[in-house]
Amino acid sequence: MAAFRPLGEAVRANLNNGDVVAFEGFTHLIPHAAAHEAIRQRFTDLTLVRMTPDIIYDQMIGMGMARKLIFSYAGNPGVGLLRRFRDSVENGWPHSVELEEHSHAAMANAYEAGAAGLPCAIFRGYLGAELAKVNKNIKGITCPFTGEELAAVPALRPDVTFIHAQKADRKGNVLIEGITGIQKEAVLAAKRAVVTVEEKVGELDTHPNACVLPHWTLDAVCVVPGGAHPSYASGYYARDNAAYLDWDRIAADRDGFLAWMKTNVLGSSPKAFAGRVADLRGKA
Amino acid sequence: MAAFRPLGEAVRANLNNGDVVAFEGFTHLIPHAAAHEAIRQRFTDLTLVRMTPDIIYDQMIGMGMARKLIFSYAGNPGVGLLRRFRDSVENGWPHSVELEEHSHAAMANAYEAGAAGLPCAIFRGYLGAELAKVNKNIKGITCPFTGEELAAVPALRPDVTFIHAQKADRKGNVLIEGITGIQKEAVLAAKRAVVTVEEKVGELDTHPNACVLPHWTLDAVCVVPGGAHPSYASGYYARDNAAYLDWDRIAADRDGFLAWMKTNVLGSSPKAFAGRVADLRGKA
Amino acid sequence: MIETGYTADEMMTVAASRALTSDDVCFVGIGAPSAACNIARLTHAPDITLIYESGTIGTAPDVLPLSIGDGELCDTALSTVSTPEMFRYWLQGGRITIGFLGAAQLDRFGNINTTVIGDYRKPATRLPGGGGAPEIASSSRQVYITMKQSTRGMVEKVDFITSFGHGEGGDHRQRLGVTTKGPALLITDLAIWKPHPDTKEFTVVSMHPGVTQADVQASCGWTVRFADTITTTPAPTELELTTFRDLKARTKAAHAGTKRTGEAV
Amino acid sequence: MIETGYTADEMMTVAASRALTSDDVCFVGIGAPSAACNIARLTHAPDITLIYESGTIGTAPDVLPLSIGDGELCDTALSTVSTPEMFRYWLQGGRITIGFLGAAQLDRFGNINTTVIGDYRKPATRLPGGGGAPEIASSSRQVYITMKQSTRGMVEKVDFITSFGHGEGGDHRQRLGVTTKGPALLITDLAIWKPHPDTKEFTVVSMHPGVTQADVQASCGWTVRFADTITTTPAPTELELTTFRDLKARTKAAHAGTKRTGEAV
Repeated sequence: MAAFRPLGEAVRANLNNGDVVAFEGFTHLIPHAAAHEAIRQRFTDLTLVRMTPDIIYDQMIGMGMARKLIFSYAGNPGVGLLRRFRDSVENGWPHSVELEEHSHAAMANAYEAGAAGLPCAIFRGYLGAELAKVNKNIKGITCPFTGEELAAVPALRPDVTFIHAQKADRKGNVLIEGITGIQKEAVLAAKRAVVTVEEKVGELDTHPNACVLPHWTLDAVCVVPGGAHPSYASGYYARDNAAYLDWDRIAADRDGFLAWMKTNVLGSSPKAFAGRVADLRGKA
Repeated sequence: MAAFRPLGEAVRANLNNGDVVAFEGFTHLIPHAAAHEAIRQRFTDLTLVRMTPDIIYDQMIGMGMARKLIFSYAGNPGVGLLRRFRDSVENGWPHSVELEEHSHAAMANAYEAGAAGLPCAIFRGYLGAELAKVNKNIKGITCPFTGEELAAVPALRPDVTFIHAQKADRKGNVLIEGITGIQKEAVLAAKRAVVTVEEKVGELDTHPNACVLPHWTLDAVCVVPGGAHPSYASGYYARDNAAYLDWDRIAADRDGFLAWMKTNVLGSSPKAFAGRVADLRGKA
Repeated sequence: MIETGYTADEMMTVAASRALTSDDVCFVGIGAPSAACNIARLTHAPDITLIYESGTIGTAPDVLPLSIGDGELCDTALSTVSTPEMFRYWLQGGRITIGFLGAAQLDRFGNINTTVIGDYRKPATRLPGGGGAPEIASSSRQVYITMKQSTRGMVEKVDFITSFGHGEGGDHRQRLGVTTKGPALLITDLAIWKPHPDTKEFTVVSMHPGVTQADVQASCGWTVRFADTITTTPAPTELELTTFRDLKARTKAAHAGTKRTGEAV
Repeated sequence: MIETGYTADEMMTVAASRALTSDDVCFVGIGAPSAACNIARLTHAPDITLIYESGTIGTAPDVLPLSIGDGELCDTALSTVSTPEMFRYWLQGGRITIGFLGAAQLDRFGNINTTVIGDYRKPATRLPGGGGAPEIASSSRQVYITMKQSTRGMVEKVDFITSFGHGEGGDHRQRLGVTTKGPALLITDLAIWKPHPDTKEFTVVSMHPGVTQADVQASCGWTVRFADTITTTPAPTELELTTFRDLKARTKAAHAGTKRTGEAV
């Protein structure tokens, strides 16, 4: 049952050291505020799950919080590579992270299977692709009707999923609009779910077939205006492209990275996000 | 590529004797006009697929057009049993129809697998249920990760699917709103697809995440106002509940049924549907 | 019927409604289950989540739907999803606390038949079939059943197990790998039944006012087991009756308002 | 650059755009593929359907997206679907006529590496990974690839097969049970390549104006095979160039308009 709570409290109540956790989003609605709160609370030994690890996972890996990464594309969207992720994989700084690497199709199907309560997903994938050789969680399964060999991957069932969405109504029902990505599945696949939203409204007032998460599927809803910055929230504010370019420079150097994290994350709070999007409103 | 065509022509071009055909709809948006056109064109030897066979399949079975029925719930919604279906199964009139019977979960998963291009669907189903004993298309499959035994059914891949929807834009992109049921999957699973719509509009003008079928997934779009009568089209007209009650009486008797079909289907045309919903508009 | 009186059907539906709470997420079958769920929502369980298999989540109809896909269900729902999503994320995903089913035939272990009377290949009566029920029965955390008693309906052995209850009783569900609780409550027009903790046989735990053990047995096709202590079901309250009757009146008015066109179905 | 001139990048992108038609349903990678697809849409293929893996179907952006999930893609799309639906119904469902990919490393058989330079467990450079590409490569009816030539990028053997092309050539795809056509076209900044009908080795069939066979070989890490008859790629037309440059100018203006806030990412 969703309760409106301050973000710090919601993260503390729902995330634990050692958890399998997904901070999901597909370019749109990336839960930066929730991730920064998790960084501030200094969780360790996390298994980070995400189709498209970007800046927030680069930050968590750089801060030494991750034990393992389950992913399909680790990049700074529109910019290039993730430098903290690379430093961990290539040089073991601050430590090595175990990689379970998939394709997008596999991850999408695995979240879907998790939401659907199944132990695994089947799909036509990885044909000739070498990931199947380096990931023991990619297996074959035979169609009992045609004999076709299909790929199988285990369902993703995070201990907790964090997402950002546009709005919640007074009961805590949440609306996601636009590029909805994998967020609904990531929430329904998880044991616990926390959603940050741009605003709380009386009624969602949307299309009958819109993407809505009923309040009873969520453990906490936190109102954090701007909480997706520097990604965007359709209908609220535009993407801060410059910040993505900046990240490439900030993350290039270990000391510079740590200094930046200290100032902008460890020494900051969820309230800071509203100010960060002030100039981006009206451009969404 | 969707072309706007008269219904008679679209049915003639896309349906053949012996085809596996789905006229889908889940109480809402039942494609009555398309089914009546198929009856007028006297197709035979059809394998009829539908989760919820109702009046239109009762009519086709009674007219001797069906060789086989793949289904999960055959009833007159809100009224009771289907009398022509019963007469075929219980008494072989006008002839017996082969039954491949599933649960809703199995059919929904099988259409989904068809739309997804897979040969089969897996789900947790039929546990302890006797349908698994009388339907050879229900098999077991073992999860390669947990060892759990799951149910598997072949994907549904109709030769042609007919559905009714609210509207098409000028390119033939189609919008379905409200209770969307299994229609999107039934269309995408089929080799060919024909959609009847209430109206043609300039732009669909809807929510970004609404249920839309792009024109290039469809073989024909036919404008047939009232084409779902006596079912309803949300936003256009209400359900004609009296007609469902009437059907129970009409279908009770073989001669009465045939006489009614002659007058109201064989001797009628798609144009008649607009008049049938005239009094039901504004009540949707 | 006198003003303070009520019918057996009203007693049954009201008793069923009382088993539901605001925390429940209920997968609703049409007919008596639908009426019971909506009475609960309009009385003591305003926050109950009602889900119909047509895809409507969190629906709050002002009138009772005639079918599981009525427009009213969508118009008042929080959200309406596709059929595959309904059966995958919401039912199979384990989100349903109570699957509420009716039955054509029922046995003492809560096995339900809605497929055929007689042999499957050569039935005396071909019924509609399972629809969503086989997986509602296995995937809902628990199952409530409601039906009018009759020796034709409550039988020693169902002709066909459409929806598995407790099978042959005892730990039969667990032996098949089913992890949900199964039939946990049966509400008839005469009594309230619960499965025996060990044998899982439905046992009468409460009888409606004025009903005798002989009445219950006379309209049941198996030898009825009665609990050591049997309570009397409280009669419908004024509020419960009024709520149900108003709901029925609104429903009748709404559906009568659908004017006949006469020409075709 | 003089007014009638053009860059090698412009030639590459324009040449790639010409391979697309109004009947195509194209799964678009970011970068050069995205530019080529949008030039096609704005010139000779107005009815082409562009799909980005973020879920946007039939999108018609006025400016080029910086990422595959930009708001512009959704705002101009016919419909935006969830990620599982995108990969299941649209890609795996066989609806994509052309998967348009870029590559970090490519071999002569169209095998693509975007995972690692060096050993997978101990890479010299860790790249982003496959994303959607492994299944775009196997489920699209055919695959077009576009990349700038370099001996680092076009290699004898890729370090890791992220996305399978023609494997070791010949009927390797069929032997693995892959029923789609695979890489059917490679457009570089110097030439247009097509797989040999039997060996499936990429073969130069057209060179861009002013490019020599020596140029093509100098920037390719394998021994290049040239077709018996090699045509010269027509230079970009005025319309093609103007369209591309206007698109780039609009893109630059739009993205510059996203004001820096400076405080945090």
